[in-house]
Amino acid sequence: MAEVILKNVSKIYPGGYCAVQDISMEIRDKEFMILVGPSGCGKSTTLRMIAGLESISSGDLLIDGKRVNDVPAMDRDIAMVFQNYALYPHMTIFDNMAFSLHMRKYPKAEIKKRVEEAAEILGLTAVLDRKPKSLSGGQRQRVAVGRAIVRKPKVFLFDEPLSNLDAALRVQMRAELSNLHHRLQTTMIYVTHDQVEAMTMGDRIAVLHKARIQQIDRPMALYDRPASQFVAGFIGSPAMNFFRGRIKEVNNEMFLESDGFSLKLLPQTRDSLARGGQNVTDVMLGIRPEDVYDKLFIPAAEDRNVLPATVDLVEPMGAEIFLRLRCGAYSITARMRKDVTVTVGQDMDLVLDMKRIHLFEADSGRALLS
Amino acid sequence: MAEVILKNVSKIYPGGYCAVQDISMEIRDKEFMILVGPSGCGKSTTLRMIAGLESISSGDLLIDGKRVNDVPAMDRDIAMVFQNYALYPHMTIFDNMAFSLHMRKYPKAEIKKRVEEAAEILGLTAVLDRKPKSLSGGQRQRVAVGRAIVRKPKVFLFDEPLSNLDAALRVQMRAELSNLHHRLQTTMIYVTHDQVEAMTMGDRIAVLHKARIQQIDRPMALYDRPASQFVAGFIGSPAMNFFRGRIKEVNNEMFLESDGFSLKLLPQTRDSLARGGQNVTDVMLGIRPEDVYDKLFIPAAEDRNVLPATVDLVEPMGAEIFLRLRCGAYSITARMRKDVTVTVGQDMDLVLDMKRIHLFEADSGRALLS
Amino acid sequence: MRYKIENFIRGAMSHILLWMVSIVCLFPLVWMLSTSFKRMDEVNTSVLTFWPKEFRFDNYVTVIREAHFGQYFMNSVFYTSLTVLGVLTFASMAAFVFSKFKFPGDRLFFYLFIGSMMIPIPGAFIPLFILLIKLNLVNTRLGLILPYINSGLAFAIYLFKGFFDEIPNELLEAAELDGCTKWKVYRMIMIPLAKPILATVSIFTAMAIWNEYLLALVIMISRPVLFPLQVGIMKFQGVHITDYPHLMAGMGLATIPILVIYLLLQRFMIKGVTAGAIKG
Amino acid sequence: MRYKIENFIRGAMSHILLWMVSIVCLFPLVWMLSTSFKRMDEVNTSVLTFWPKEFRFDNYVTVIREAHFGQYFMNSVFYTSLTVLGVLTFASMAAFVFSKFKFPGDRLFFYLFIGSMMIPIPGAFIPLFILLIKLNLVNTRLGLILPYINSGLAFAIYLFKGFFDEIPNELLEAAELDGCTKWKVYRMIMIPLAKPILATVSIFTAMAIWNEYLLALVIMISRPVLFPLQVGIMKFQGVHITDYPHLMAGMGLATIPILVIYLLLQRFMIKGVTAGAIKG
Repeated sequence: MAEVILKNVSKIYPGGYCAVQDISMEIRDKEFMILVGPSGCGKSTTLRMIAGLESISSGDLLIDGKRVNDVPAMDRDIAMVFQNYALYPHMTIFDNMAFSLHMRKYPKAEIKKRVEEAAEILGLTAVLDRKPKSLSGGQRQRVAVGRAIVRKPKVFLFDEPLSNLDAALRVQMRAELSNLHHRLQTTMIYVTHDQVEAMTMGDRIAVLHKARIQQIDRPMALYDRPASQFVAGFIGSPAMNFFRGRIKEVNNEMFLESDGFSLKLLPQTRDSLARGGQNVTDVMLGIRPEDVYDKLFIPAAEDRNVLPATVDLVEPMGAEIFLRLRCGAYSITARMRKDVTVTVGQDMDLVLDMKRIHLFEADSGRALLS
Repeated sequence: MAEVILKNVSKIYPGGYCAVQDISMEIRDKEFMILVGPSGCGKSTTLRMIAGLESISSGDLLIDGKRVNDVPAMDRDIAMVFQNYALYPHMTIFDNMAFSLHMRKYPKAEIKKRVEEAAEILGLTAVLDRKPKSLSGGQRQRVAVGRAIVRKPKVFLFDEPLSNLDAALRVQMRAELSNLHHRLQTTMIYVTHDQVEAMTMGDRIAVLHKARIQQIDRPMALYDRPASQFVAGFIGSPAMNFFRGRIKEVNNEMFLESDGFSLKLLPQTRDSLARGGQNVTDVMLGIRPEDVYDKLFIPAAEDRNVLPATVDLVEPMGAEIFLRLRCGAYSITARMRKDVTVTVGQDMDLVLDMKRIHLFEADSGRALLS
Repeated sequence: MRYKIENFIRGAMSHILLWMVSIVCLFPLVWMLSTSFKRMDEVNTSVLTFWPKEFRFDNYVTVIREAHFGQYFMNSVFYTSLTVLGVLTFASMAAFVFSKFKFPGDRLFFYLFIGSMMIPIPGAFIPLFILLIKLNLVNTRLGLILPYINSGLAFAIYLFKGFFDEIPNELLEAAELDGCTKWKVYRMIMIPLAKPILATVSIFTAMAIWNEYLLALVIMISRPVLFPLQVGIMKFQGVHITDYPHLMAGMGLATIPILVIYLLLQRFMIKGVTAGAIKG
Repeated sequence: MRYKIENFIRGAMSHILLWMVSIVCLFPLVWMLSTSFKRMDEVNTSVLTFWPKEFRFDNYVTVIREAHFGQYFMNSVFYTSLTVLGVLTFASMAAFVFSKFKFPGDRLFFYLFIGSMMIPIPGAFIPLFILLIKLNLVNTRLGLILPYINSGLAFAIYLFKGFFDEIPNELLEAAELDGCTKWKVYRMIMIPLAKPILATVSIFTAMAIWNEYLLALVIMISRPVLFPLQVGIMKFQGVHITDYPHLMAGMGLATIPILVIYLLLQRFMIKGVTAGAIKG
């Protein structure tokens, strides 16, 4: 049982800079919660406040129902894995993992048992006698994790633990950490700037931007129903396409007029808009790259819903092809099947899947469809 | 006009270590050639030999038809972009870009014109007076490129230029470099360990492994028709799945028998195998993650071609979902549509698209189907 | 992290430690200044009071007027600046060769240099003096500057080499592709980059040479007109009775140029030392 | 890159430069050794021949037998080791506080320390001597060791702080989460990591103290029994005629321990110095 609850937590530095503003969230027992956002969004500061490495300027932090704002880091029963591993370079792997137990005066036999257990889980048994510098990046990361799990803490904190690893290793460690979470069944809070890590690992994801929480939800819910333009653009790769436009109603039909093209909205979009965005006229239309089609393959498309574009860049990815196209002032990314044959400079008529568009208020970025 | 031709080029270090073994390739004028491979495969050494930073132990290097083995680096009319940018920290951006022209005693007005042109192309005009350390990673990379283009060299060399940038910036710089190539129409040779960069940017790709060239071809050809198991596993993400098996012929039908399952091969596979792999019985079967299906969606699948598996890991990617499944001793990655609902631990019957399988000789890794 | 010291006791203890060490380190400076304002009789009665009964600036005036101050000062400036120049030139060139060239015996050479730092100073004096006699360089400016440069080289090479080793080879390769010869790499890349080391070596060498006393006294033994400042002001130190106020005033004045150099150069000085062993 | 020197001329020139500088740096050492094997009359006739007519080891024997060598040697060992210990302790603690704690006036304190490096050495002697008289420490061991420690502190703090600044704060934070107090962070993390600096400071301090001559002569003025080695062997240096062979043999012997320390510790020494400004 280890819930972590933040109630209106803020962090204001002496100079007046506000790193975290009025954040509230409830991290459930055994949950894998991800804090994601661009650099400077306050995600690391939030994690460091939970760890006790930064003081909390205002608000309450509760672990297991107890307010711990003033409990020193070492007494919060929390373990943390740092981005640069922060292994003790002068100690062997065994001593690195045993250090916290040693400091807490556990009996030697118990220490040995726990370290060997953790080393077993993480595949480190063979390197227990070595020093950190003789290990590969992935092994160091595992030692950092091992150092955390020997303590059997209430909560694990991860601060961008994979960002120093190369692409292939990152994919593998992602899977290992997910498996570890299933195995240990402990609350984990994980900070990253990489939306792929967030999507693939988290039970829930909190997206932070400009010191505030933008949205907290399950991965696919964030992807399908972003609450703001920021979340829509941040989650998903290649990123969502956006077009600025104005909503117009003509002959009881609703249109979105933009630079050089006009789209007829579906009746259900119109209804949804009537609920969520009355009186809003300036909007951002969002459409994901996989919902953009070549008109050749969609014969039924209405003529007026066609976007004329020119291919700027062709990126074959193997199983599919990403196209960058130019349409007036806009650059559009489209995700196409691998058997499409295109060349740079070629014209292509694009059709959007109107069932899957997103609309945001242009000024606030608030999502208008529910 | 600047072809680069390598004829049986090798690099053997004084200690006897062979970094590059008998490499021959022909890089055409205006071509964007990528050398890709895991670290230590010899790709960087090859590039450095072309640049003149390493001596050539044996073989010939021809640029523009002339043998340049013994021409010093500075006289080869080649420009190189380094992984760590290698900008001169004590000079302004202008001076960094002007340095090579300055060394070659170009008139001041000409230098100014060329640097300003390059800065314009790369969006660096505003930072010409600044020092490298005040620039972001992406800007530094652009300066390194700018330093190369002001010289209007015959050949551009790139040594993993994007590996110090973060994911989003890498995607953007990829596009910028591709556009630059279209614009400058110069021969470019680009070294990377990242197969995504190779696939998306290269006109042709040379895959290197263990100091030798494995295959040279266009990106999609490498993906669809890998010449060896190494290339098949290296190109594509998530990586191709492999199963070890034996070919058996029963009642004039051909089967692949593996641990716990048996697959009936299609007649065309059998014919192809008869041409490319007579008498081979021990094979590796390769299948890409996008060619693995849940049997529920393929009702017509033959019962005996079904692989029973258990879901180990679910990675939602937004537009699709990657599944890691366990099937006997094998771990399988499958790429599924986003609307599949699965949970960890669930059983799933898998069906392979037998039209899209690859077969490799188990010992040599040679591709058997043509 | 830079801990905030939440706890008063901890803070107080750190402060006490620091104050103690500060006082010990700074005592000579304070005593020097205090004494330089005193009168001779006040020094004899209360050497350890730090606040003079009255501040007498005339000790300084006397020193400047009576002690050929200007002449000694210019001598010191001359010796110091030429030594610094010589050390910077030879050390940076040797370090560049050690750091970026490969040649047979490179390691042996380097260790010989570093080994020469280990020779006891008095041990080095006597051979030097004899060599200088033989070369007819005793009582000449060159006879002082050459051993000065010699004494500073080894440590300077050590510092320069450590710095050059950290300059990534790609930077030199880029310069080579850009059309630089080795000499131009040295002059246009290595030296401008080595500013922090140039500053550090300058400060330490200038300090050592400016304050050097013994070698100058020996070598200029019969040419007092060539004395540097530190030797010149020693006329106030008698065999039995020392004129502390004037001596200290002279020393105070002698300290000023070195403080000025330090203040000018310290922002270029190296900020840290690394072992390359911390990452892990 | 480490250029291969393809070109013979370039190679030759580098070698000539290096040989010249080496000879200049190593001349004192070679002369000292050569002279220590000569006879007095040979020295007088040919001071600059490096190869003695015959190798006479009896100079060494005489020095060890006649010059209270063992006693002076032990004195030197005592002063040097206690000074090194004192400098390491105080400097590392002060540097830890400067590097990782935030308190009002932290920068001021640090600059005071570094500033105290700038004081001219002769200027520091006299105040010290007076202080020691007042504290009744002249002619005592403590009276020598305390100023020795004082003289080494500032530079050692500078080195330690530079190193501690490079230790990432995450390492300290990890230790804190693991249950370390600040004192344990110092003792179990900072000190073990600082091995290269401990070695470097030890070597430089030991070298300076072992070879120190002037201060010891002044402070032990009336207790020859407490002389360190470098002062002890000076009995061979007369006012008018110096017994070079015996003096050089004594100095040669005196150099051995410091060479041994250097050879033992040099592999732990810091390999490089950085300015943090190279990357770019």
